[in-house]
Amino acid sequence: MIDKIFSSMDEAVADISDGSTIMFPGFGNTGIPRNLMAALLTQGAKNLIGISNGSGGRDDRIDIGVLVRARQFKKLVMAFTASPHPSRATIFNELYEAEEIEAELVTQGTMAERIRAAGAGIGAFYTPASVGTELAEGKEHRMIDGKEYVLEYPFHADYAFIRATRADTWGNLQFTLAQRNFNPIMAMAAKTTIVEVEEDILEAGAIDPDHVHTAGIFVDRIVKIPEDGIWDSVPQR
Amino acid sequence: MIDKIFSSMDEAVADISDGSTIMFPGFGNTGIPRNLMAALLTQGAKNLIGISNGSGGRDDRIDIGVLVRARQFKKLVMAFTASPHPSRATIFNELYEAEEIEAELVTQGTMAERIRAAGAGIGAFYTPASVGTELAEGKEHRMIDGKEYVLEYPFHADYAFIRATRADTWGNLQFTLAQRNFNPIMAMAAKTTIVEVEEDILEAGAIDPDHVHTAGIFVDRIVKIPEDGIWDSVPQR
Amino acid sequence: MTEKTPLNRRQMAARVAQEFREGWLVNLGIGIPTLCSNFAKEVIFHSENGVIGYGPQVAEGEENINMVNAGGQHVSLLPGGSIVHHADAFAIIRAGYLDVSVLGSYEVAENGDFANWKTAGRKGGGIGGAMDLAVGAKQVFIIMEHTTRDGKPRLLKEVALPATARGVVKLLMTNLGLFDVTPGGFALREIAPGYSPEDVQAVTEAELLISPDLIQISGTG
Amino acid sequence: MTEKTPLNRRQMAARVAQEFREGWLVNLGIGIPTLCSNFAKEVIFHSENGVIGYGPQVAEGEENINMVNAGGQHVSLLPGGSIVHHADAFAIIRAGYLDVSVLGSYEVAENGDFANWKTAGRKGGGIGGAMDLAVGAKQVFIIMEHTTRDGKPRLLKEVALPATARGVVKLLMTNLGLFDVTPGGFALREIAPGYSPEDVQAVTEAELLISPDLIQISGTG
Repeated sequence: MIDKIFSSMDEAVADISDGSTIMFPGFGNTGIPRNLMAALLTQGAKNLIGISNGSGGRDDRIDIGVLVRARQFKKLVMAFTASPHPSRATIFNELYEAEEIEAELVTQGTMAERIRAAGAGIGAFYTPASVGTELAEGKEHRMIDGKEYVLEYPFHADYAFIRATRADTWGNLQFTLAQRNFNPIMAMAAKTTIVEVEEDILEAGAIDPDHVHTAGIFVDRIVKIPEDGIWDSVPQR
Repeated sequence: MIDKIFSSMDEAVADISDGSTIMFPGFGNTGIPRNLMAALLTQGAKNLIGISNGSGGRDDRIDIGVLVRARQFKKLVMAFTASPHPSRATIFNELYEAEEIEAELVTQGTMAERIRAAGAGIGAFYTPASVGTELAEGKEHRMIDGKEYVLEYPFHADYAFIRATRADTWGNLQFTLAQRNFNPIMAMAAKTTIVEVEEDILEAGAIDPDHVHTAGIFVDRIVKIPEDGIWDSVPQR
Repeated sequence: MTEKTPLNRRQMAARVAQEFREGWLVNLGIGIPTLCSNFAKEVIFHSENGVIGYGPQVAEGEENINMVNAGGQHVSLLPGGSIVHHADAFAIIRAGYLDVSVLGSYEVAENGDFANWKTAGRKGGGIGGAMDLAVGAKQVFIIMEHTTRDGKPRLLKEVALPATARGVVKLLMTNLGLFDVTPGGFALREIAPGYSPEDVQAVTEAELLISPDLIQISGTG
Repeated sequence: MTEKTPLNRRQMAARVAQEFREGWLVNLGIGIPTLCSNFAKEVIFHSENGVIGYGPQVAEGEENINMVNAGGQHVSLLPGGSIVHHADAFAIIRAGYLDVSVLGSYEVAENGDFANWKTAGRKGGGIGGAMDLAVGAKQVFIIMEHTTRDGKPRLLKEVALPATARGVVKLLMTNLGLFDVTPGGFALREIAPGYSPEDVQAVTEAELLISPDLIQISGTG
């Protein structure tokens, strides 16, 4: 009997050890696994490596910024390591300026493709992005059909935290609109994929097989977000 | 006004010139663009390069085998260049033995990934498949994290023929179950993507945006399969 | 004689939007480029988060929490729109499906280099998807103020800040004019009301080519 | 004394299916491996065409034209099944999600090499997804007849035919026995009814290790 359901966020993140690499999806305040992040804050693992588009911390809501503030990260891999303006600096920016946290800056498409490569068993790939820039310095270059590319390697992870709208007991997932973003590719790339789900968990077969966004074989743990959990809302303008 | 609808299969393939590279999806008799193939047979372009899992021709139905028989191909790229038994040889096998058609043999996952790479703007990638075999001879090898990989390049194409269940006027597509197979990745990889559609073409917005399998931006031409067109059926056992 | 009137942000965006053709797939960067969506008709907007075919920003109270564009703005999805995941969103970019990427920048060089991700003297930078967009799109258009806040030129012989991509900028819109980036350098094609080519050259480090058909930009938008 | 009774195809498949554990993701190759699905409980079957979670072959007249497994057989999709495209189907394989790939073969060598895509003297070959499955799955099991039709050994010191992959076979099932492929070579763990280890060695080129716990295979299936 396939059963991936965990009874609480705390239980689902309990075994994460210091030094783990964790992927965090989310883009523009959608598709962020806020409940699992809150549980990880309580759980307290340290020296983590995080892979995430940004570093959060721009408002009061739970996101990767709270884990940065709690000094749980040794390093973040991101597409943004500076704030748009010094006036909008976040806790990450402060710690990074002070060299209290490490960071690897990656252009977003290369980040997405490196995550995808891990989930696809690809050893490395050539992308044209970043050629001629600081980010390509020291990387292997190659001309292919008259165009220059740099060699990039996959991002593997111990865990991926996922936020989905809907799941069944096999772990098949559906996302809503822009909530999808990094979720499907991170679910494929991590050794252990942990999902927080908005709706009640369905019986296997209740999701149309043609419309599964993430196949259950990529999913290891599923937790229903409790009523008093963290729900998304539109920020005040 | 976005309008990709063509009135006939013949019109949709009319401009295909001799020497073009064309991708043909289909696997186990599902998801095969039989109507576009029939039109290409009539149209008569020669010296084509075909990219296809197999070479068809195992029964009386229209598939890539009829184009092989009509000597329209210079070369096929495939995962099968020999029949399982000499007794089950197809027209392709006969022509290939007689050196009247060229072929490139590729393991199926590498074929799929090379198609995907073209549609993803990747210059080349390292795969572990075929290491230590004839197929890897002469290819660049690389050890990555203690595992050996070979370098493979994308398959680009001038055209992809696609078979879909459902389309809207923007070209958004849906497939049914195993019909999906190579269709979405070939639609992304080709310069011009031509689709035969089973159901009446829908207004833009009629397909749930969360459940589009191939985004309309990859699709150039759509043709409804006419009532007297070629419809799939289960072969007699 | 017309008073010197630099273009405002809306006017720059409106003028660039006139360059779009029906059916184009367009990606708009954060800032002034985003405003182009207010003026463009019959194009399809692509966003790095996998949203294809988004529409205008929606009114307060009407937002769908799960529907944002690359700037994090709550937008609508037009009929015919669809969603892909982040890797496919960038597959679209790298594979050359974007007809144009419109980006903001700090500096543009006469050879088409531009620099928009890292400012001087600060640790780290904000790339987002800019390096992918810059090399993947069929054309890169830049919209930016002609000079820095303290009046220093941004149209340079060579970029001084770390480059985002090399040799890719095709069209440049500033508050003083519209420039084609040609093999010979910046070619001033249209100019802001009241300005002379000499006025523009005076605040430009690179040497400008002046189009023989130079016209004044109409202040639409 | 028991009569020498080589296993039939169903018995070989049934014995291999006993090795599967609950919840495993399993890919079955064409031929005898396909028969494992008749005996396996509580595993998930993966097919190269992107079908995840398929079930038994369906009765004539009940077929869905769009539902086939990698062998082209019309099968059902079990509740909880799902579909991915061909590139993702092989992403699953290469990324190590398959617990086991069960394949047919012409030859297996004592170092775990096997050859199943090209026969001697014929132009071309039929690989399908075998090379991807062989290097990607956590384990490779082979099911094949112990000898060729004219009685030549197929358990070899080195493969003579072009290899499909090197050093990957972990378990080998033939009509004469079940073998672990160990660093020391083929280790006969279970044997067909009526056969002695010497009988099996006599039709095997490689030198066999005989398990101290050697047992007779029960003729289930």
